[in-house]
Amino acid sequence: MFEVMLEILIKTVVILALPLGALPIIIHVERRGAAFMQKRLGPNRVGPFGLLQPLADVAKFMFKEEVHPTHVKPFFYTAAPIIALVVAILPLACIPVMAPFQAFGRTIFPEVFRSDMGIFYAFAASALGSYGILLAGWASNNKYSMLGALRACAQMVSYELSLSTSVVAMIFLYGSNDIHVMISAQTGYWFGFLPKWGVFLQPVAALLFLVGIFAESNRLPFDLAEGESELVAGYHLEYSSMKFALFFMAEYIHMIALSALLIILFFGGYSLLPGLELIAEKAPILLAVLQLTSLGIKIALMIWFFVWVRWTLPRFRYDKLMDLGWERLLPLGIANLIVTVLFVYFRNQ
Amino acid sequence: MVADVFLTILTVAFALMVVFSKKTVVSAFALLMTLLSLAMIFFQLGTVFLSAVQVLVNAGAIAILFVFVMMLINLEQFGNNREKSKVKLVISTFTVLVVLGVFALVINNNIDSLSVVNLTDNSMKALFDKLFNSYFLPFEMATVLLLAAIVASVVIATHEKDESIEQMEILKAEEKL
Amino acid sequence: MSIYYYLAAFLFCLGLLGTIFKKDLISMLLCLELMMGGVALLFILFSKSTGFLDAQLMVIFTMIISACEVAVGLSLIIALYRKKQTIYTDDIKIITE
Amino acid sequence: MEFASFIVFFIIACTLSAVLLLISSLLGQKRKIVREMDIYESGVNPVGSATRQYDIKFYLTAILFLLFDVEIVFLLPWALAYQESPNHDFMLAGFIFFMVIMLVGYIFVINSKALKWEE
Repeated sequence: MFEVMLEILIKTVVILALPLGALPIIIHVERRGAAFMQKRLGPNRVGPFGLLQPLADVAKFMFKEEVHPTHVKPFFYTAAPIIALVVAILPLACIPVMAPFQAFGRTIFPEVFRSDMGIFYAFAASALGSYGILLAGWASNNKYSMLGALRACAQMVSYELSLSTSVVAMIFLYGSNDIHVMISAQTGYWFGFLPKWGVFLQPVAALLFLVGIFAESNRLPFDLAEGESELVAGYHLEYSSMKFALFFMAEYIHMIALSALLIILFFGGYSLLPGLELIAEKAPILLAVLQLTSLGIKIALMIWFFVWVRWTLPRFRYDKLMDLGWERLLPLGIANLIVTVLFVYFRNQ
Repeated sequence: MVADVFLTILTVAFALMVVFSKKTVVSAFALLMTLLSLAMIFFQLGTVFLSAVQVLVNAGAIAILFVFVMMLINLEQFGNNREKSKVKLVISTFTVLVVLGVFALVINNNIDSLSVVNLTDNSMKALFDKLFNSYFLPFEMATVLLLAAIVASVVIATHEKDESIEQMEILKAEEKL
Repeated sequence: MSIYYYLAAFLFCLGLLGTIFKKDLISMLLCLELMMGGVALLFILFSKSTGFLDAQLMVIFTMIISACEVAVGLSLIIALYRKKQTIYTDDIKIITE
Repeated sequence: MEFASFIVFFIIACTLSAVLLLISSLLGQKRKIVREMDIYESGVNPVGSATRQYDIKFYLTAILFLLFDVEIVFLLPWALAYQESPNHDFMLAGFIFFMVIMLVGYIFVINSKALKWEE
C-alpha cells in the first residue's frame, strides 16, 4: 500500500514538475523568438543573455499589488484562475513520457494513471478548458471580458468538432485507444528511412488536429478572445498580479498538453527520433532517457512552431474564423473519416 | 469507503445548491459541478468510458449551453422564485413518497442478492460489441433523434427574425415616450 | 458502494421537487438534468451489481436523450423569450396569440 | 488504483494553484484607491451593464456543437468495435447510415444560414 502511494506521488510530482519547470524557458524562448523575428534584441539585461528574466518575472508577479475590483463577483472571480490552471493540468495525467519498464519486480507505467481509455480522458479534460475562461469573463462583470469569454468559448467548441473527427480517424486506423499501443504502432520505418508516424498515414487528420490545437489554446492566428485592438485583453482584462499569471500559465500548459497529444497521435509519442536508435543499440540502459529526450525535443519543436506561426500569420476576422471551423474544417474532417473507413474496408476485401 | 462518502457528500451539496441557489447562473455552475462529481463517481466505479462521455457531453456541452442561454437572456430581471402552492406541495410529497417507496422496495428485496461483479477493461470491448450487435437499431434511431433535434432547435431558435429582441426594445421605448 | 443507491434516489427526488416548484423554465430544465444524472448513476450501479452490460448502454442512450431534450427545450425558451420577454411559466398560460 | 492516482493528481494540482494565489496575496502590496477598483472601460466612465444581451449566434454555435459532439463521440466506440467485429459489411452499412443522417443534418444547418455571422 505504502509503495503504491509512493509510486503515485513520485509520478505526480515528476509529471507536474516537467511542464512547470519548462514554463519559464518556454516563455523566454517565445520572447527571444519574437524579438529575433522582428529584428529586435528582446529581454537581454537580467543575467547572461537575459536568461534570468523569467525568474525576475515570477518575482514581479508575486510582489505586485493585487487589485480586487469592487464590481466583480468575488467567489467566482477568485475561483476562475484556479479552475483554468487545474483544468489545463489535468490532461497531463495520462500522457506517458517513456515506454513502460521493469523495475522493482513489476512493470511501471510512466504516466500518472494507466487506463486504456487514457485518450478519451485527455480529451474530456481538455473539453473543460472553456469553463475557466467563461467563468472569468462572467465574474469580471465587464463588457470586454464577457465578449472575449463568449468568443473564446464559441471558438473552442467549434474547433473541437473537427479535432474530434481526426481523433476518430486515428483511433480507427490504430484499432486501439491505448496510448502505448498507438505509439508502438508508430515505431519503426517504412522503406528503411521514413518513420512510421501517423502524420504520413493521415496528413489531413494531422492538419485538422494542428489547426484545432491552435484554436483550442487561443493562440494567434486564432486569439480573437484577446484581440488587443478591439477587446483590450479579453477575458483576463480585470485580472492582475498572480491571478493573471495563472491564466498565462494555464494557456502555456494547455499548449504543452495539446502538443503532447498531437505528438502521441501523429508523431510517434516517445518513440525514438531517427538516429537515436544507434545510441540505444549501443547502450540499452539509456533507452528510457533517450525516449524522454525524444518526446522533449518533439514538444520543443512544436512549441517553436507555435511561436513561429504567431509572428507569421495575421489574426483572423471573427466571422471568417467561424466559417473556417464550420464550413471548411468540419466537412473536411468528415470526408477524411469516410475516405479512411472506405479505404480500410476495401483493402481488407 | 471514505471516497464513497466524500463523493456522495460533494454531489449532494452541489445538487442542493442547484435547487436552492438564488441566482440561476450559480445554479448552472452548481449543476456543472454535480455532473462532474457524478463523472468522478462513474470513474470510481470503473466505467472510465462512461465517465469520459459524461464529461464530454453532459459537463462539456450541456452546461455550456445553459451558461450561454443565461448570457442571452437578461436574467437580472427574473428572480429565482419558488412557488408556494398547497396543491403542488401535496402532489409532490405524494410523488416523492411513491418514488422512494418503490425504490426502497426494490433495493431492500434485492440488495443482498446483488453480487458485485468486477468490470474489467475487457468489459469495455464487450460493451461496444453489444452496442453494435443487439443495440444497433436503437443506436441508429438515436442518430435520427439527434437529426430531429438539430432541425428543431435551428428552426425554433431562428424563426421570426423581424421580431428580434432589439426591435422589441425599440418599440417598448417608443411606447414609453 | 451501497450509499450510491441512496444518492441516486436523492438526486432523482430533488430534481423532481425542483421541477415541480420552480417558477422559471431554465431552472426547471436544470432540475431535469439532475434527475437524468440520478437515473444514469442508478443504471451504472445496477450494471455493476448484476454484471449485465445492457444497463451501461442505457446510460449512453440517456445521455443522447438528455442532449436532445436540453437543445430543443432551450430553443423553445429562447423563442418564448423573444416573443413574450418572459421565462416564467405563469406568464405563458395562454399559448395562442 | 486508477482512481486513487487521479485523486492524488487532482488534489496536488488544486493545492498548487491555490498556494500560488495565496503567496501573491500575502506578499503583494496593498492599497485602496477607489478609481483603481472601478470597471475598466478604456478610461471613460462605464456605460450600462455587462449583463446585456449577446448575439444569438453564440447560442446557436453552442447548441449545434452539443448535437454534433454527441454524434462524433458515439463514433469513437464504433471505430473501436470495427476491428473486433466479425461482420465488417454490417458495421460499414451502419457507419454509412450514421454518416448520411449526420450529413443531412449538417447540410440543413449550412443551408439555413444559422451559422453565418455576416448577413
